[in-house]
Order: sequence, then C-alpha cells, then structure tokens
Amino acid sequence: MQHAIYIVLVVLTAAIAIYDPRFLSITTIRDILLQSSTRAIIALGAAFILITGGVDLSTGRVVGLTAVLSASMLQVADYSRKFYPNMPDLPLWMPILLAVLAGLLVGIINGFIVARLSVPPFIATLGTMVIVYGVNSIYFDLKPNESQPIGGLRPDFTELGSGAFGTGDYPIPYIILFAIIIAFIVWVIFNKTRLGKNMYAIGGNVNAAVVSGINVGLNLLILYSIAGALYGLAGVLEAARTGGATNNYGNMYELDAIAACVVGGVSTAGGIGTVPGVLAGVLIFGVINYGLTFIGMNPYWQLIIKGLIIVAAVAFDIRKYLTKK
Amino acid sequence: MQHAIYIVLVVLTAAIAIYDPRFLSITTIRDILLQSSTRAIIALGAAFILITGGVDLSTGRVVGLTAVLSASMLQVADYSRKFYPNMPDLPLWMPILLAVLAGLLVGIINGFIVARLSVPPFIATLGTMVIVYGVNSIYFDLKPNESQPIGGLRPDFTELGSGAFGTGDYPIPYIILFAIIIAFIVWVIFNKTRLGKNMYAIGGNVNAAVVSGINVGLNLLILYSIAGALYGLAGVLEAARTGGATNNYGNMYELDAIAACVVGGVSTAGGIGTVPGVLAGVLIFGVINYGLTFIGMNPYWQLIIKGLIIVAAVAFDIRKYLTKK
Amino acid sequence: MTEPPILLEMNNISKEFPGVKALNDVTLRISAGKVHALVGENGAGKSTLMKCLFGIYKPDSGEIFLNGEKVDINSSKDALNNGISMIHQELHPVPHRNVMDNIWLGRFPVKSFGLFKFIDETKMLQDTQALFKELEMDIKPTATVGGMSVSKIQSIEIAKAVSFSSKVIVMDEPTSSLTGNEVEQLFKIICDLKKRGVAIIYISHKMEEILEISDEVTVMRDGRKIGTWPAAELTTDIIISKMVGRDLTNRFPERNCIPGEVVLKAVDLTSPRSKSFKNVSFELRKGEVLGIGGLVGAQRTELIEALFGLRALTAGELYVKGKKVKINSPSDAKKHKMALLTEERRVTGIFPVLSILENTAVAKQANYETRFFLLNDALRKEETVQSIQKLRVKTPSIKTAIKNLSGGNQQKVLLARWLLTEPEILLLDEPTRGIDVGAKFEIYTIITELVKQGKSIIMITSEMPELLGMSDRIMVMCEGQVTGVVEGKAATEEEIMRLATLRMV
Amino acid sequence: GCGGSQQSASVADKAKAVIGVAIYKFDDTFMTGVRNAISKAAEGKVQVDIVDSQNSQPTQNDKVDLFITKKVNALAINPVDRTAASVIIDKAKKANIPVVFLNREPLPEDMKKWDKVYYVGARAEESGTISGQLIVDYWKAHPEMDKNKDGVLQYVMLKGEPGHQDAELRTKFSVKAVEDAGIKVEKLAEDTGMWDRVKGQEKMAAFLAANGDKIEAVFANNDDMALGAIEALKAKGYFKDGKYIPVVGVDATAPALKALEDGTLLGTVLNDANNQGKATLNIANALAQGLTPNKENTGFDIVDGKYVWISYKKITKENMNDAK
Ligand SMILES: Nc1ncnc2c1ncn2[C@@H]1O[C@H](COP(=O)(O)OP(=O)(O)OP(=O)(O)O)[C@@H](O)[C@H]1O
Ligand SMILES: Nc1ncnc2c1ncn2[C@@H]1O[C@H](COP(=O)(O)OP(=O)(O)OP(=O)(O)O)[C@@H](O)[C@H]1O
Ligand SMILES: OC[C@H]1O[C@@H](O)[C@H](O)[C@@H](O)[C@H]1O
Ligand SMILES: [Mg+2]
Ligand SMILES: [Mg+2]
Repeated sequence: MQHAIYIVLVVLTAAIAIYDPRFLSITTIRDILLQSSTRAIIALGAAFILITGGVDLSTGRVVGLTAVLSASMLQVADYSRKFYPNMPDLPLWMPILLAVLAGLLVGIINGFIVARLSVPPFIATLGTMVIVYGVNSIYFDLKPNESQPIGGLRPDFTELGSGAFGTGDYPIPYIILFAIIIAFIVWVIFNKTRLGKNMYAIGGNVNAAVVSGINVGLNLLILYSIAGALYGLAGVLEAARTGGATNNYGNMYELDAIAACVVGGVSTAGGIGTVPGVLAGVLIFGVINYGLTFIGMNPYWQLIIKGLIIVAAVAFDIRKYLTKK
Repeated sequence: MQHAIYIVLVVLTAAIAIYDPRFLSITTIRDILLQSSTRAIIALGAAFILITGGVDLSTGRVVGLTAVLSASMLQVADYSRKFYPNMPDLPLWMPILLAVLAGLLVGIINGFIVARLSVPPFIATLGTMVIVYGVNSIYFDLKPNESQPIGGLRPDFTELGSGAFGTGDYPIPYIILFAIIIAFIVWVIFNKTRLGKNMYAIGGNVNAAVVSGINVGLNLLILYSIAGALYGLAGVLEAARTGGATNNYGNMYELDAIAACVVGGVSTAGGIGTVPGVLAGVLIFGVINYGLTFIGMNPYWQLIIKGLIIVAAVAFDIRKYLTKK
Repeated sequence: MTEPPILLEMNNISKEFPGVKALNDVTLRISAGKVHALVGENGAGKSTLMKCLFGIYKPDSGEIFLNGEKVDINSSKDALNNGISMIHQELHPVPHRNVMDNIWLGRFPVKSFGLFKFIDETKMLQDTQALFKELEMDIKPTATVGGMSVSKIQSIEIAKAVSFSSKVIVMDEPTSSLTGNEVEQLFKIICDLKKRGVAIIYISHKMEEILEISDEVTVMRDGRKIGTWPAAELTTDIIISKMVGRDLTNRFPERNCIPGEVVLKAVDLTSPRSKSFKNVSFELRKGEVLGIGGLVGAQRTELIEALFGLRALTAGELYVKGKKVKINSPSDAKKHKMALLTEERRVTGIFPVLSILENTAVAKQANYETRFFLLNDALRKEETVQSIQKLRVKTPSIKTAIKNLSGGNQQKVLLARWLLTEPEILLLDEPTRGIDVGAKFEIYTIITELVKQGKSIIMITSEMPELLGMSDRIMVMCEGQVTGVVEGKAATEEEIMRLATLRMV
Repeated sequence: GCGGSQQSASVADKAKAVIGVAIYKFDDTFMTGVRNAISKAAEGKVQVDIVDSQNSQPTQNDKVDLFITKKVNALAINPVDRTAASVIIDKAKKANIPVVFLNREPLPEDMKKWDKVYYVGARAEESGTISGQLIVDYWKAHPEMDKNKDGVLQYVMLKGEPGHQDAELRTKFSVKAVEDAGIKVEKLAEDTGMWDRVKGQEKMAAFLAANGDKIEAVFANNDDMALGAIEALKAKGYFKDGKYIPVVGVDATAPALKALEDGTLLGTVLNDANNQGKATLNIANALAQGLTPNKENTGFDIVDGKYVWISYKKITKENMNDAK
C-alpha cells in the first residue's frame, strides 16, 4: 500500500551517495543500522500503543530509567565512584532482567491508568513520563552517586552494546541482531497472534472490539506492558552501547519514536501500521541523521533539511494514496 | 459537563493553603495568574488545533522564534552587543507586529501542509518544529550576535512584560490583562463565529464537514494561522517578561500546552473543548508548579506529585463522566 | 402444534439516560424457533432494550432469564458466552482489516506450538469460506472491509452474528442497507435458523418485512411496552396505530404535480473511475420528484455525490436554471441552492459529539452571520428548535449530543439541517433509512409540500414502494448508466426491475 | 585566589535567614555538584530553598517572583540566559533582596545596576582555553600527532547545545587557544552532540566514516560527549595496538576520570563545583544578614567589589586526584 516510504528511503540514500560516494560502504551502512537498532526497538514499542489508537509519552523516560538501573548494578569492582560500593558482581542477566521488568512495570501502570481509570493515553503517559523521570532522578541522586554520570561499566555488559558476532572483516554487531530478533517477534505478535489482531481491532474500532467480546482492558494492559518492556530493553542496550548512563538518557525519544512510526505509515488514529513500515521509518531518520553529519552539513541546516524531508516523505506518500480515490 | 476539573482546581488550592496558609494571599494569586498568562495564550492557540482533531508540535519553537525576533529589534541604543548595531529605535509596535506575523506565517505553513498536502498534523508540525528551530538558530547565530543571548531590551518593551495597570496596592499586570483579552477573543471565536463552529465541525467529523459545505482546507489554514499568531504573541511577551531571549526559548511548551488543554477537557480526538476548560487546565498546572515550589518541595518530588495530580485529576473527571452510562 | 418453550425472558427492564427514560418497566418473552419482531417509533427504546440484553448498557432495574435461569450480563462477552449474538443498528466494522479478521474478531482460531498460540489462518479462511457458502454470500474473505459498500458490510455483520451459533440472535434493523436480493437471502437464513430452534429478535421499520417474517410482534412506545401479538392477527395499519397511538392511513400523500421549467440539466456526466457512472444525462424540473432506481452498485450514490461537488467529473456539463455551472465543492453546490442528504449517516452525516443545535445549524451557518462575523445565536436556536419540532425529533434538548439520539432521530436531524438551508434542489440518498413509519409519512408530507412550493427533488431509494409512490418520474440506472426514464404514476415494479438489470455495456 | 575557608562565626548566630536558590537545570551534572555544595555549606547556618528553572528563562523568572513573594532574605541565581539578569536585578532591587549570580556571568552593565548584586563563577572562556591548551601540550610533546605531517591540526568538534553559552564559548576558545600557540588548524567536522553521550558517540561515528584517519584531535564541549566519542573510536579500533587519538572534554566527571586513568581521554577541565557552591552560599548568607560581603565574612576574595572568580583547572592523568 504505502510503498512510497521505501522509495523515499532509497532516494534519500542515493542522494547522499551521489553527493559523497563514500557514503555507500559497508561501514556506513553498519553504522546506520547500529544507530538505528535501539531506536527500532523503541519505535516498535511505541507502535503497539499507536496502533491501539493511543500514544505513549513515557517512552524516553523509561529508557532513561532502565539505562540508569542496569548501569548502576553493572559497574566494575574497582571503579572509584561505584553506585553500590559494596555490591558484589551480579550475574549479568540479573540487573538486565530487573531493568526490563521495571520497564514492564511502567507499562502495566500505563495500561492500568488507560484501561481501568479510562484516562486518555496522552494524559496517562504524560503523568508516568514525569513520575518516572522524578523517580529515576531521585535514584540517580542517591548517595554516594549524587547525580554523577554512571560509568565504569563491566566489560561483559558493554560487550553486549559494542561487541559483534563473527570475526572476519564484517562482523555483525550483537545490537543489530537483537533488533532483528525483536522485530521478528513483534512481527509475529502483530500478524500471527490474537493479541496482535485484537490490537488492530481496538485501534480500528474500539466498539467493534467491545461488542465482539474482546476484553479491551486486559488487552491494553498487555500491550502497554510489552511496549514498556521493549523500552526497558532499549534502555539497557543504550547503557551498554555508550558505556554509561545518566537520568537524562532517553530524553525526548518518544518524539523520535512516534515520528518514525508515523513516517513509516502508522496512523496516529489507530488501527494501521506494520513492522516493515516502522523499520523503514526508523531507517529514514537514521539515514538523515547520519548522512547529513557525514556530508558535514551545518547542524542548523541539518534541522531544516530534516524537517523538509519528514514533511516531503509523508506528503509524497499521502499523494500516492489519495490519487486512488 | 466536566465540572470536575474546576473542583480539582479548588481542592488543589485548598490543600496547599492548608499546608501553608500564606499561600492564600493576593500576591500569590497574582503570581500564579502572571505565570499562567503567557501559558494561557499558548494553550488557547494549541486548543484551536486540538479541537480540529489535530495536534501542533511547533508551538514552542514558534514562541522561541518570535521571542528572538522581537528582542533582536528592540534593544536599547547604547547596548554593547546589539543584534543590529546600527538600527535606529523602531516604534514599539513594529517589531512586535513583525514577530506576530512571523508566528502567523508558520501557522499558515502548518495549515498549508496539513490542508493542501494532506500530511497528518503530527508530522506536519513536527517538520515545522524542527525547521523553525533551525531557522531561528541560524538567525540567532548571525554576526555580530553569534548565538549570544539577546539582552539590553528597551524599557518600553520590558514594561509590557513586567509593568502593571493601576497603581495602588494591587496593580494588575499588563500581561494578565493581555491574557484576559485574548481569552475573551478566543471565546468569541469559539462560540460566536462561523470559524469557531467550523472548527468544532471539522474536529467532530471532517467528512460531514465537507458535505455540509465547509471549506475544510481554508478553515484549517485560518485556524492554524490564528494559533501561530497566538504563539507569536506569547513569544513576544516571554521576551518582554524576561528581558531577553535565546533560541531555546519556548522549548517543549507544546507539551505543556497540550497537557493543559487535555486536563481542561479538550479531546485529542477533536470536536470537544471550551475556553474556560483550557484556562482551568492552565491554572491547574500553574497552581501545581507554583504551589509545590511554594511549600518548598524538592523538585524531583514535585515531578512525582505533579504526575500523580495530572492523572488523578483526569481520572476523577472521567469517572464522573462514565457513571452516567 | 405445541407451544415452543420460552427461551429468553427480560423482566421489568428500566433504563434512564440523562433527561430520558429510555425504558420503563419493559418485559419481553421470546420463544425458541420463533421470530419476535420489535417495533416502535424512533426513540421508542428498541435498541436500548437490546443493548441491555447484550451487555452494552446496564439496566437500572430488571432481570434477564435464559432457559428459566437468571443470568448476569455485564459485557458483550457475557452475552456471547450465554449464546446471544447481535447485529447492531450502527454497524461496527474494523475498517482497515479484512473480512475474516472482522468475522472472527474475539475468537480467532489458534494453533498451539507448545506454550505459544498462533492464529490459524488456514482454518480461518476455510471457516469463512464455509460460512459464506452456507449463507450463499459472495464476499471475498481476504478483502479489506474499509472500501466496501454498506450493504456488503451489513451482510458481513449478518454472517458474523450467525457464525456464533447462538440460541438468540438480535437483529437491529438488519435490512436498513440491504438490497432486495440480500433481504431475501437474509430471510432464507432466518428460516434456517428458526428450524434449528434459534430465537430471533427482529427490529425493523419496514412493515411488509415484519408481517412476512415474524411470528410475534411486540410494540413499544416511549420506552414502554404496548403489547405483544401474534403476527397473524396484525396488519400494517394496526401495527402503525399501536405504534403511534393514532391512525395513519395515507401512506403516500396525494398531490398533483405540475412540473415547471428545467432547473437542473445534466449532459453526459462521466466519472473518472471506470467502473462508475458514465454518460448520464437527465433533466430535473421545478416542482417534481425525480426518483432514481437501481440495484446497489448502480452508482446512484456516486452520481449524486458528483452533482453535489463531492466527486470529480471527467466529462459532462451541468446546467442550473439554464446556466452552465461548474460545481467543484459542496459550497459551490450550496450556492446554487442545492442540498444533499447522504447515504451513510455516521460517516458523512452526523457530528457525533456535537449538540443537536450545532448539527442542525451547520449548513446554514453563513446565513446567521451578522456584524463583525458574529453569529445571531438567538436566530440559530429559534430556527433549529422550529425545524426539529417540525420533524418531531425526540430529544431532551437541543444541547444533547447527537450520538445520544436513536438512529432514526439522528436521520431526522440531518434532514432538518438541509431543510433549514431552504434548498431549491434537494438530493436525497435513502432519506427514510431507519425512519419509523410515522415519521416517514411526515417526510413524505414535507417532500410533497416542498415540491408544491416549487422545489425540486432527486431521491435515491431502494424501497420500491417509496420509489413508486413518491416519484413523478423515475430514472433507472444499471452499472453506472441510465437504462431508462419512466413516468412515476405509470411505472410498475416489473418495469423498474427490468431496467435495473438491463446491461448496456 | 580561591580555596574555601571555613564559615565566619559572626554570621552564624543570627536568626535563621532563607536564601532562594534557582538552578538553571536541576539534572545538569555540574550544577548538581554546585547545588550539593551549596546545601552542604548552608548546613546549620541558613535555610536554602533550591528550585529548578528547567532550562527555561521564563520559568526561572516565575521562580524569582515566588521567592520575592515569600520574602526570602537573599537570592542566588544561576541564570538560564545571562542577559535575563537585567530583569531579575530590577525585580530584586524593587523588593530590596540582594542577589548573587552564579556560574553564568551577567553583562557588566547589568551588574552595575545595583550595589547588592554579586557574581560567583568561572569564566566560560577559560574552560575553552584550557581544553585547547591540553591539545597544544600534546601536539608539542608528540609530533607524530600530525599524522599527515602538514603542520596543520585537523580536528573535529563536538559542540554542546547550540546557543548555550558554554557551548559557544568553549568551541570558540578551545580552537583559539590552539591558534594562539601558533598552530594552524583545519576543522574537518563540527556538529552538536547536545551535551549527550549517545549523540556524541553517533556523531563521532559519522565523522569517522567521512574523514577516516585524517582526524588528529577531538574536541568535545563536555565529558559526556567526549566519552561517547571515545566509544565510537574504540569501535573503529582506536586505543589499542598503538592506535591513538587525543580527545579532550570539560567537567572532570567521575567516568571521565576513569577514562583518563584508562588512557582514552587525554584531558579534561575541572569546573570547581565545591568552591562555586561554597562562595555563593557564603556571599548570599552575608547579604542575607545585612552584611557587606568581604574576605573575612565569606572566605573568598572579592574582586571589584562584586566578583568572586573560581578558576577552572586543567586535569590530566597526572593530577587527576585533584578532581576527585
Ligand atoms: N447513550 C445514550 N445517551 C443518552 N440517551 C440515549 C442514549 N442512547 C439512547 N438514548 C435515548 O434513549 C431513547 C431510546 O433510544 P433507542 O436508540 O433505544 O431508540 P430506538 O427505538 O432504537 O429508535 P430507532 O428506531 O430510531 O433506532 C431515545 O430517546 C434516545 O435519545
Ligand atoms: N470501488 C469502490 N470503492 C470505494 N467505495 C465504493 C466503491 N464502489 C462503491 N463505493 C461506495 O459504496 C457506496 C455504494 O455506492 P454505489 O454507487 O456502488 O451504489 P449505489 O447504487 O449508489 O448504492 P445505493 O443505492 O445504496 O446508494 C457508495 O457510498 C460508494 O461511494
Ligand atoms: O547545560 C548543560 C551543560 O552545562 C555545562 O556547563 C557542562 O559543562 C556540560 O557538561 C553540560 O552539563
Ligand atoms: Mg434503534
Ligand atoms: Mg595535520
């Protein structure tokens, strides 16, 4: 239906490559995929909510929370400013699991507020966005850390973010693999499970879902939880990838995620959206951000060009769509 | 219908006043009104868009643009780092008008992209948000200013922001008067004009609006323009009030504005919203922000409480609403 | 023959909405294997009663018994689990999904892989095909529902309701958007269901249908039950008098049409869509009703939407009062004093969250503008009140949101909207859909009055009696082309049907 | 001259005053250090009411109004925009509440508006100059740093938030310091990393892809971005097998010190949060007690009757303990 988005992606890449042919190399492509990986996971989380007809503003702050949580528990033993000075080395999976569960918990709370308290998603997640940030900041400000950036992360942890699979000339970074696996799972959920189909129905026509006997509240709760867990995982990966974390991590990621979804064909009105579309949306932003820096454009001009591309990409898309009428 | 919001406002004020009785004084009330004034103007602008069923993300950046524009042309003659070193003193109204027109222009562009290019408002205004910031930053970076905060504003200009009407013990700040006048005008537009009725109709059911003979495109264009002009005016007042401006002014105001609208009963699905509701929404945030600082709460805890109040206020509201079913 | 057992009892159901007592102590007894018709004026409470049964509304008081056992129904899920399914008056499609996703929503078949359950697409497709085959419906299971005509969507909802194998099926105006053939098909389905002992509650405003299909009839008025009678004892006139509480005999008001000059002339109108209308020419005279007949898919809707500037034309000319005009938008059309009552009330008609006042005044807004762009509120209200009273809209106040009105009353508000604009040329697409018989007569009277005043009307209707009874001339279309124009008085059903199926190619 | 002295006893025994402190942004790493130092210095002496201006000047003005309404005894303001000091001074003067600005220096003409206006802070220019000097020192000691032997320093710049005073001045003065040392420079790339580690890393990856090994030095306006850049460099094989590139930051955060220790970060600049906080509190407290601040009652040298300058410090692996 909306193939225009893929065309835009190709044209954009081609345009930058014509300007500077070195842009088309395995390294640049890997860089872009790498930079798009956590964003893809986040955008896929956001897509769950958008397709139900909602919106999730808590995204970025959840990323920040789980980045800080996981980093605070995964520092090397001899680091001078350890968050928990006397904590023994935990098994790697434990803090990660904890962080993902924290994300899931925020998702459950979002889902509860939306489904049970019938608060519009915008307000519900605006509330948790502020609350999660507050909670994270208080945690981050605990003694002895006192709001210092958390560093000195364990190599086995940072390896997750910067390591790669396979040796040779072109190893595949783990983080890209994670994104691919997540994308596949999300694709299965969207297309092959009741939950996914219910999600589309709730977003497409909530009354239809209700009169068909779907437990809308429960489904929303699960969908928001999955989204929260995905943000949580992304936060962990952000910390691993950069080797550090602060309470400001993830700030405004929700906007990027929603933008990527919408550019990728997800409707903010609900009921529409596909995994390949979301990935294409994420990649478009990845190519813009990386490509414009690559060709050395002045940052302010980058903003202007970025804005124009966003609008143009979607305008072009919609045009194609409308001519069918 | 949604009287709960006014109840929430009263209860909140009462709660803070019980904690610290000094909270109930003419000065605190004036402070809160003062702080809510530009926000009210901005939120009313945002309400235009929300009621049409859209959303405007460019809000904050337009505020920043017009703050910088007006400030750059209203500096005292002998200021050491004048933006336009050789510019003679302009009549006060001229830069202000120019700035408001700049806001209006962004609004026209938003309206055009939404109405003519059929780009969803979220993406259209995300695009202009980024572009306006880019343009403003380039302007702000011009020689000789080179990204220095703009200061040394003319007293007749800053007077607009900090002056008051009447002498006596309790003079009324101009800026509150402006907000009241704007709120009244917007109320008239919403309730007593064709444009307002069309706005509700477009948000209520755009297809039906088309069939009813409403020129949806033209109306959207006008509505987005008015919103842009209101942001523009607010930007000018922000500069006047603080006696300075940078390209960062207004950052994220869109979120505050939308939140105030939604808490005040504006539906993000369109078609619903009133001026008193929006004002109550703005005041709720005003009371929260001011009140929690007033009682000396730690800023991070303030965030948590703020988030809880937002959710609770709306949950309470919706509850009342639902029991009728 | 022994009396069939009582399957469903709804005892002393009451339900109040703000300002309206929608149900007042209503009791209903439904037997297995019978069709129980529910009739009443618009707003009588039929849909509300059924929504209470289906768990959409919670009644303020009253009890429901199934097979003699008291049941608690708090959600549609409960209702479905108790063997009750429902075809809703307001259709509920999920537009962007395909037909099977719509039908199996809430009970998708799954295959298990260990802990995980995945949708069994193959089974879903087979089940859907089997269902359509059994019901003799020709619908592609993988097609997206969004672009389909209302009648298709209606058929899908019927199929869905049947597929639950319920003991009780509620049909709230199932035929409001069906074509003749589809109605017959539905009746066949109903007969099969009866044989299987299914109880059917059938709501309709079409008296012929009621008499043909039902075994018992319950009449409601103003939220109360008037009584239940065996259908065999009833006639249309009896039902109507019980419904409205007075006699209504004349179904179509008498009038003498003296058509005047040509007010609208279409020459060779052609749509850009190849499957749509082409080379349509006709004339509409002052003071006449031009009916447009045809089967669904005849592109009548597209044609009049194009007249009103909602759809593009690639070729053809349009003359209003002899002057050549271009109508590119509804506002152009309004300038030529045209009005259009669209077919799909919910999609292109109502503004659900807005009040009746706003819904009514919306098309005439420009006329209420006075100095400084301000609207004359008093006049707006006054005229709205007058026009909704004239059409007998049942509502607590003009401030009520239109979504809270019964379906038929919503339709009346839309008609009021356009009548307010004092149009010279009125385009009506299925104007009496969902309207009760009493109100229908009122609408016919209004139409008659309008043509007497020299207004001209184009009316699409799928109800043959209405087409024959109201039209001065009838233009019949088939597959986008005009296959004939006949005089209204002289026309017969057979003649119309012949033209409606005449392929021009 | 700095070096925080102990409190002066004459101030402590008066009735407990309240000082209203507005920080430009609560979650700023450096300013968190400053506000913690303020709280610590206030303990037992005076009550401080610390608020967050959320990186928005209008919000800060709102907070100042609130402080004035609450009739605090002195204000300590860390302006969001230095030019906004003008209006704040007017407000303070009208209410007769003395005000100490910290960390961002108001314009001289504004400082002259009233005698009860003070400033405590560092010169943002200096932090830029020092990071430039770090590179100059390295260039002089390691001629091999000029990889292409053209006598020109090819560098990339990771800038903080555009328009931010520190970002603009550090960018400008770090390069100026290199040029002043007689070294020619060539800018290969400059982009904003928004003070952010993630963005620093991503921008650096793109710089590297576009410029490869031509880059001879990396300037970052703060440590977070520098550390991000280091991660990107590591991914391209730097900092092992003798592949090295000098990276400098500003702030001397804990993770930056670790990087110094590891040898990945060449140097950073310590902005002395402790003394900035202490000086601010002491001056504000003296003013709150109705005293005229001086060396005796504040422990800090007061220059031109209004200014306390806390110097930045160059930090390398050698002296990194000074920053702990
Ligand atoms: N959600 C609601 N809120 C308020 N009033 C309602 C609501 N639903 C129905 N009503 C009112 O209840 C009354 C009964 O409506 P109902 O829809 O049951 O009528 P109906 O008999 O089905 O009419 P129709 O033939 O027009 O469909 C009407 O007056 C209607 O306005
Ligand atoms: N191919 C199509 N794609 C999208 N919509 C369509 C298509 N065909 C018909 N429709 C819509 O379906 C509805 C049925 O209209 P159509 O013109 O096919 O038949 P009709 O004779 O006008 O039907 P009716 O007598 O019920 O008005 C119209 O609203 C039309 O816009
Ligand atoms: O505004 C935020 C910035 O402030 C600077 O002073 C600091 O050096 C940076 O690290 C960053 O925190
Ligand atoms: Mg009904
Ligand atoms: Mg060189």
